[in-house]
Amino acid sequence: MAQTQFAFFPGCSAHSTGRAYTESFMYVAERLGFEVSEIPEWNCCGASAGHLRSHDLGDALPARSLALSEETFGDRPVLALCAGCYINLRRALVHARRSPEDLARIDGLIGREWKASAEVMNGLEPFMDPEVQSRLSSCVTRPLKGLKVACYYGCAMVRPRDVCAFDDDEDPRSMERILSLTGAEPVEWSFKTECCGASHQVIVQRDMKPMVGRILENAAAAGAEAVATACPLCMLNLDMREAEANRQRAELGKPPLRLPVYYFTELIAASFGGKADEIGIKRHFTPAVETVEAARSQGVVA
Amino acid sequence: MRIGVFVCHCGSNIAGTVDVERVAREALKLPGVVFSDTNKYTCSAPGQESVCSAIKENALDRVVIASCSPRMHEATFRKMIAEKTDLNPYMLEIANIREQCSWVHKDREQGTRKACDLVAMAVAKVSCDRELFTTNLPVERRALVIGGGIAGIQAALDIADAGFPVTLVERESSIGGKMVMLDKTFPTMDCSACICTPKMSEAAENPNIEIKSLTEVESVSGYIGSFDVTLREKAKYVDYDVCTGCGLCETKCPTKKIPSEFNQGLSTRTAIYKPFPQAVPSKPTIDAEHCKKLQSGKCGVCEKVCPTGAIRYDDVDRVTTQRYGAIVVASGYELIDWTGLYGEYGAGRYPDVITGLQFERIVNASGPTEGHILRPSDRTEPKTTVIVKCVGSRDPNKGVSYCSRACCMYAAKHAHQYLDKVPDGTCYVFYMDVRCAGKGYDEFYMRTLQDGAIYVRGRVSKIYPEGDGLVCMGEDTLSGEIVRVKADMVVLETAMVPSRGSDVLASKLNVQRGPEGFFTEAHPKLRPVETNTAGVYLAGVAQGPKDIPDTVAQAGAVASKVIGLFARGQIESNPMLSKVDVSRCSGCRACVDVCPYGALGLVQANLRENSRKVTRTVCQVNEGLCQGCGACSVACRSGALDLLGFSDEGIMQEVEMLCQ
Amino acid sequence: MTANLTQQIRDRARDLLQSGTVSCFIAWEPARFEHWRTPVTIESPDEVDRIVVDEWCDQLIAKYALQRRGDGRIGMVARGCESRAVERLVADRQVSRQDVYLVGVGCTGMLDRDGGAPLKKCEECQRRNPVTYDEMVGETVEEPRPYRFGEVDRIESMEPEQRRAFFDRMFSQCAMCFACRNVCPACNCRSCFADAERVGWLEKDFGLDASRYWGLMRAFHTGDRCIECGECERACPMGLPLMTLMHKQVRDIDRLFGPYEGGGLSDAGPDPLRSYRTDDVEEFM
Amino acid sequence: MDACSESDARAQAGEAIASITEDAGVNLRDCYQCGKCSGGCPVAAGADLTPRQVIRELQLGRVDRVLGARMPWLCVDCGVCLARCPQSVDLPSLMEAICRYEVDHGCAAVREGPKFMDIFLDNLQRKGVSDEVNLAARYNIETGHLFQDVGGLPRMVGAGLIMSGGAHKLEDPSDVTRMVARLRAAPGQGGAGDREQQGNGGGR
Amino acid sequence: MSVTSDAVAAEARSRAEGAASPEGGAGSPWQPKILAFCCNWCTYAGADLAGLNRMNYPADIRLLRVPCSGRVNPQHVLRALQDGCDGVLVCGCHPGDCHYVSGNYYAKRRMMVFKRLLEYSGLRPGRFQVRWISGSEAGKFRDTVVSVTEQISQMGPMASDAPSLEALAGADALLEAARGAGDAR
Repeated sequence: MAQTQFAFFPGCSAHSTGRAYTESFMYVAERLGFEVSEIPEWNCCGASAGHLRSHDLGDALPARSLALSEETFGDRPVLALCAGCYINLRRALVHARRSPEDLARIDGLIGREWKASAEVMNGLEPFMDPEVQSRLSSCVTRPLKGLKVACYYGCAMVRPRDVCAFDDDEDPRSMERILSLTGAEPVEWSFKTECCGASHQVIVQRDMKPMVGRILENAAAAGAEAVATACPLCMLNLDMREAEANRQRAELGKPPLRLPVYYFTELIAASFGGKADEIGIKRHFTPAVETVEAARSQGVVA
Repeated sequence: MRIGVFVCHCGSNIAGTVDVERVAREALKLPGVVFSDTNKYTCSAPGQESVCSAIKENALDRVVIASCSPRMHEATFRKMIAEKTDLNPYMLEIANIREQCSWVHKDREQGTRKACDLVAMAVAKVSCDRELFTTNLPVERRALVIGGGIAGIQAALDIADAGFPVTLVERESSIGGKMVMLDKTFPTMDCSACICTPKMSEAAENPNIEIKSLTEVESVSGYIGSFDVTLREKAKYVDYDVCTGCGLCETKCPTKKIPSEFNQGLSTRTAIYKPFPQAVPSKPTIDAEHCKKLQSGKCGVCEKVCPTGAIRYDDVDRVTTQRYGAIVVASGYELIDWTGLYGEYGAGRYPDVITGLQFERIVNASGPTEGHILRPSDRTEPKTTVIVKCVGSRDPNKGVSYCSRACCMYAAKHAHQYLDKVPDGTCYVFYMDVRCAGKGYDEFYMRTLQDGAIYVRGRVSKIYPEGDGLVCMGEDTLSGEIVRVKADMVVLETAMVPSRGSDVLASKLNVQRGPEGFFTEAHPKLRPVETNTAGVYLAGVAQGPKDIPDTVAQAGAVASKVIGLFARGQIESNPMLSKVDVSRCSGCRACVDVCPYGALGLVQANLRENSRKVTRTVCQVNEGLCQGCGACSVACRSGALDLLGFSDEGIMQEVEMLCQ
Repeated sequence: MTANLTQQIRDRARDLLQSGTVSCFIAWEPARFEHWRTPVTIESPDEVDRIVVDEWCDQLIAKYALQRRGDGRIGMVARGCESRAVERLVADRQVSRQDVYLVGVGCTGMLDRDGGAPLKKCEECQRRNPVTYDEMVGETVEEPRPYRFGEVDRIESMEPEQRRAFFDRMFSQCAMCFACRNVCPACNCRSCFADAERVGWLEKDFGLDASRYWGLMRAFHTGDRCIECGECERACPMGLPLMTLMHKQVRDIDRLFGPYEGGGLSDAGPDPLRSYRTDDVEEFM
Repeated sequence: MDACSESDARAQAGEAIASITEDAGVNLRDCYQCGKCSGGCPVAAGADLTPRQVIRELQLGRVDRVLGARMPWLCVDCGVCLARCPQSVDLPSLMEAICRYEVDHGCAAVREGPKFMDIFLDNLQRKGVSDEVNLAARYNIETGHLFQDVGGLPRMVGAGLIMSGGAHKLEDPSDVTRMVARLRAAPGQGGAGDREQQGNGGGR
Repeated sequence: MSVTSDAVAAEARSRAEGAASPEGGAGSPWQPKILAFCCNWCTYAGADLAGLNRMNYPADIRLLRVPCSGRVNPQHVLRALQDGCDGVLVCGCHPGDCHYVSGNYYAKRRMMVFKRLLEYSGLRPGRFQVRWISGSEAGKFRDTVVSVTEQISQMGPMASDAPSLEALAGADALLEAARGAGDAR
C-alpha cells in the first residue's frame, strides 16, 4: 500500500516565498488522493541559526515540531517541502535515533516524550512509490511533451548521506523519474547537486554571486529549456537571481539565459491541466507561463 | 611411577643464584620421584649421556629436566630420549630455572625456593603425561596452482622444472592474467607481452604442467601432503583434442558485437573466440551466453565451417577429483569497480573517462586503436590528458583504505607513454604522494617530469563534461589554488582489489583473509608466502597489492617451499593435538565454531552407550589440520575435548602443586 | 489463561496426534495437590483430556523434548520461555527445529503453587510470546519487558567484601543437588564437567569452595547462552537467587559485545563467547 | 617556517583548537591534505583560505589564521567536502564549530553572521516562527546594508510571495520562547556576553 | 544440610590465621603466590627475553606455559584462586598477533566476562588480571610482574579477603531479600 497520509510541516516559507510550491503541491496531492494535515502549533526549524547557536538548540527546535506531529498523527511521516527544513528535521531525527541516551537528552530539551518513530520526508519522496507513479501517469491530461528540463536538487536534500539517504548524493534520479511521467524530457547534466548558496544570500551575498550563474549555465549548456527544483530556497534564489546572472553575462558579451525555474510540482500540476493561476507559475520572477503553455499545446492527449 | 629429576648448573648461569643441589634434594621428596641428580651442562654430550644412563639404570618412566627455557632445548632433550633410550620422548617436562629464575632473581634463597616450586610443577605435570607418537604422513608430490596469471605461471614453471607435476587452473579461457594485457612494464619499458607470452607457451609445453582453463576449484578436503581437490572444468563446446586452432570459426561467427573482455570493452569479439591471438591454450571456446546456437538452436555456422569437426554443442562441465600435496593460491586481483562508487567522476557515463587498464589497451600496438592514442568517444587524439591517481585507493570513505602500490609507477608510465606518442599534448597527473621505492623507480618518475608531465598535488573532486571535453576540478594543494583543467581524456588509476570469488575460495581452503579481502600470510615478515593452513601457499597480488617484479619473486619463493616439501616426501605430524572423548561429546558444535583451522567437524558415530547401540552426532578431530592450540578444549563445556601434552589434568596438577 | 485455553490445547493436541503430525505432545497435567501441575507427555489422542494449561503451570517443559529424541516429531505447548528454550536446544544442536512442533501461546505469568503470588521468574520475563512457533493458539499478549537488573545494580554497588559475604552465604547454603543443572535448557551436555573425575574439577570435599566453584562455573558455562527462564532459581530447593549471576553476565555481554538479550536465537550466529570481532573493546593492554 | 615559533604557537593555540575540534567531533589527524574538499567546494575559489587550508592551519596550531578568516562563514553547509572526503572528515561541522567559537568569543570574522543569527533567533523566540520581512528589515538596518535585495521586493509583494497575510502563527508560543531563551543562553558565558557586547539582548 | 554463618566465618578466619604464619616456617614474612598462565609464543618468549637481558623482578611469580591464551580454561583460574594463589595473571599475544590466528580473541572475550563475574562474586579487583605481552616486550613483562606483585602484596593473602562476621551477618538479610518465591519457602 502506498503511503498517502502525511503530517505537513510547512516551514516559514510555505505561505510566503514558497507559496507557489505549497499551492502546486496541494493541487497535485488532492488529485493523487494524498491526505496532508498540517502539524498543529509547529515552530520554525531554526534554519542555520539554530544549530549555529548550539547543538542543543539545533536539535530541540525541529524535535519540538516532530514531537507535536507524533502526538497528533502518530507514526505518519512528516512531510517537509523546504529542503532547509527537511535537513534540519532529518538531522534531529537521526540524532535522536543514535542512541537511547540521545533521545532522552533531546526529550529533556523539549520537555516532551518524543519517540522519534515517524519518518521525515522531502517533497519528492511521496512520489517515489510505484503505485503513486502509476496514478500520477493516469492523471496526466496535458503532457509537457518534449519539454527539456534540468532537474535540480541542490545540496540539502541529498547530503550528508547518513542523514538524507533518500537518493544518490552525486547523481540522484528521483525527480527525473517523476517528471518523465509528465511527458517532459529530463536532460543529463552535471550540476544537479551543486549548492546554489541560498542559505547565505543574506550575510555574504557578494561571495554567493557566481554560484547561481554557473548552475544555470550548465543546465542551459546541457540543452535544458527549464529548471525544476524541489526547494523554495533554491527556487527563490535561482529564479530571482537569474537576472543578475544575465547582467554579468552581458558584461562578458554573452546572450542572456532564458530559463524559467519551476517547482517540480508546478510541472506535474501543469501536466494535469492546471490553470496558470491555480498552480503557482504566475508568481515567478523569470517569466514561466509561456514555456509551460507552449509545451502543453504540443502534447494534446489523443 | 618412576620419575627422575635432573637439575642443571648451566655452569654458574643457574648455580650462581640457585642452590641446585638443594633443588635436587627437595625434588626427591615429591610424589613419584625416585631419582634426582645435577649436571654441570645437561645439554652437553657428557650431560646427555649421564641423563640417558640414569634413565636406563633406574628404569625411569618420566623425566623432568630443570634447566634453561624449553624454547631452547626441549627439542634437543626429546630427540636425545627418543634416540638413546627406550622412553617415549613426550614423557619429558622442562622446568625453566634459568631464563625465568636464576637470571632474573638475585636473592639465592628466593631463587632456590622458586626453582623448587618450578620443579614441583613440572613433576606434577609429567606425572599426567602420556606416551605420544608422531606419525609420518605421506606427501603426494603433485601441486595445484590456482590462477594462471604471471604469479601462477612462474610458480608452476619453477615447481615443474624441479620435476614435480603441476596442475595450473585458470578461470578464464586463457592463462596470462593481467600482465598479458599490459603494454609496457616500468621502469625498463620492455614490452609486457614479449616477456609474458614466452612464459605462457613454456608452461603449455612443459610436460609436467597440465593447464586447465575455464576451470574452478569446487571443493577441497584433507590437509598438507594430501589435499583432495575437486575441479570443475566448464564446457568449452570445442574438442581440444581435435581442434587445430586454425581460427576459421572465429572469422565466420555471425555474432560479432560482444564487448571484448581482453580489450576492456574497447573492441568487440565473436561468440566463438580466443580472447587474444597468443592465448594459451591456443584454441577457441564458445561463449554460451551469446552463442545463437546454444541460446536458440538456430545457427551452427562454426560447426559447418570447422575443417576438423571439433565443435561439440552438447559439451558439459567436467568434474574431476585429484590428490595434491600442496596448493598455491595465485588468484590475483581485479580493478575496483569505480563506476558504482564515484558519482563525482560521472559513474561511467562519460566515455572519455577511462581506467588505467583501458589506457594500456589503447596504447598497445595490438590493441583496438593499434597503438594510436585515440579517445573512445570520437576516436580523436586527446591534446590534454588528465591522469588521476588513488581512485579507490587510500579512500576508506568510498573505496579501500590501503595503497595499491603499483599505481604511482604505472601512472608515471602512462604519462610518459602519452607524451611520447602525443608530443604536442599536455599531461596533468593529480596525485597525493608519489611512491617510487624500487630499483630504478624514482629515476623513472624524474624522467617523466622531464618529459613534461605536470604533477598537481591534489585529489580531483569532480569531473564533468563541458563542450566536447571534460573539466577536472581540484585544488593544487601546494599553492592553495583551486584549479579546473579542461581535458580531452581522463585516465583513472584505480585500486587493486581481491579477485571476485576470493571469499569463497578462502573458505574452501580455510585460509584467512585480512579486512581488505586479501589472503593473510602466516607471518608478515618471516613466513610471507605460507598461510596458517599448512600446505597452502600464496603468490602474487592474492596476498596483497604488488608489482610484477615482487610478484615473480614471491612466486619463486612459493615454488621453493613446495619443492622443499616434495623433496622431503613426508611430514612428521605433531602429536600434541586435540583429542575427543566421544562418549562425553554432545555434538553441540562449540568447538567447530572456535577452531581456526577447520580441523574439527561433526560426524555421525555408532557408539555403545548403556550397552545399547546408538548413532549420534559427535565431533571429530582432523589430525592433519589440527595445530594444537587448545582453543576447542576450553570451548568444550563438558570436557570431551582435551589437548594432548597440555591436558586439563596436567595443568590442574601443576596448579594444585603450586597451591600446596 | 482460561479453561478455554486448556480446551483449545487439548483440541490441538488431539488433532496433531490423530493426524500423525506429532508422535507425542508435551504439556502439563494436574498433580497431587491443588494448584500443582506436572509435565506430561501424551502419546495417544485418547489421553489429551489429561492436559491442563493454566496459571499454575510453573515448570518449563521444553527440556523434556530431549528424552524423546529420535522418536518422531514432538508436539509441545510453547510460551515465550519454552520457545526460547527450544531455540537454545536447536542452537546447541540437541534437537532440530523440524523435530519439534510448537503450539504457541501468549503467557501473562504463572503463580506460586504455595500462596498464589506471581513467580519471580515471570515478573522478570522478557518474552511472554513465543519467539518461534508452528501455530498460535489465542492472541499474543502485551510484552511489558520489565527491568530485570535491579538485583545486579544492588550487588554491583556493594563493596567487594560485602559482595564476597553475600555470595559466601549464598554458596554455603548450596546443597550441591544439581537441580539447577537438571532443569536448565542451556545445561544440555551429555556429560557435565562436574562429573569428570579424572581431571577432578570439583573438589571431593563438600564445602564452600566446592559449591562456589560449581555455582560460578555453571553460571559461566551458561552465561552466554542463558535464556533467562529462571528455572534454576525456581527449582533450587534452597531458594538461592541464582539468576543474579546470569543477569550479571547477560548485561555485561550486552554492553561489551553489542545487543544481546540473553540466550540469543538459533539463527543469530555463534554465541558471544564463541565468536569475536577484531575491533572488540580492549581493556587488557 | 621557524621551528621555535611553530612550537610556541602550537602550545598557545592548543586549547582553542581542542575546544573547536571537540565541539565539531573532528579529529584533525584524519586529514592527509588531499584537497578533494576544496576542489569541489562551491565557495573555495573566492575564499581567503580553502577548506583544506583551514584544517592545515589547525593541524599546525595556527588558530589565529583560522579565527580571522572568512572561509568558515562562507561555508554553505552543502556537504560536498564531507561526501567526497576519503577520510570522512566532517568539514561542515568543523566550519560551524569555528563560527560558533567566534560567536562565543565575540570575534566573528564576518560581523553579519552573529547579527543575522541573533535577529533570527529573536524573532523565533518571540513568535516561534521566522518573520522574513521583519528579519530582512532589521538586518538591513542593523548591518547598514540598507538596500540589499530591495529590488526584488515589489515583485515579491506583487506575486503574493510576502506580506500577503496567511503566515503561520502559534496560538501559544510560550514554550518555544522559554526553550529558545534557555538554549540560547546555555552554551556558555560567551554567548550571552557576545549579545551584550552587541547591545542586542536575546530576551526581549 | 545447612552451614551457619558462624561456621563459615570461623573457617575463613582460621584460614586467614594459617596464612599469616606461612608454611616457610617461623619468622619469614608472608610472600604472595602468583600464578601466570603464559602463551608459549609471545609472553613466555617475552619472559625468556627478560631473562636473557638479566632484568630483575620479584620472585613471587610462577609461569605456567600453555600453547595459547585461548587454552587457558577459567576453571583452572578459579581453582588456582580458591586453592591458595593470591593472584592469577593470564598473558597472551596482542590481539591480531596470535600464533593460532584467533585464540587470544576468544580468550579476551571469555576473560572479560569471567573477570567481571569473579569480581561480582566478591573477588577483589587486581587479584585476577589479563595482559597482552609480545615476545619482544621483555620490559613490559618485567613491569607487569613488578606492578602485579606490588598490588597483590598490598592486598595481602587471599585468605585475608574472607568477609568479617558483620559482613556475613549483613549478607544474610540481603540474601533473604534476594530470594525468589522458590519451593523452599
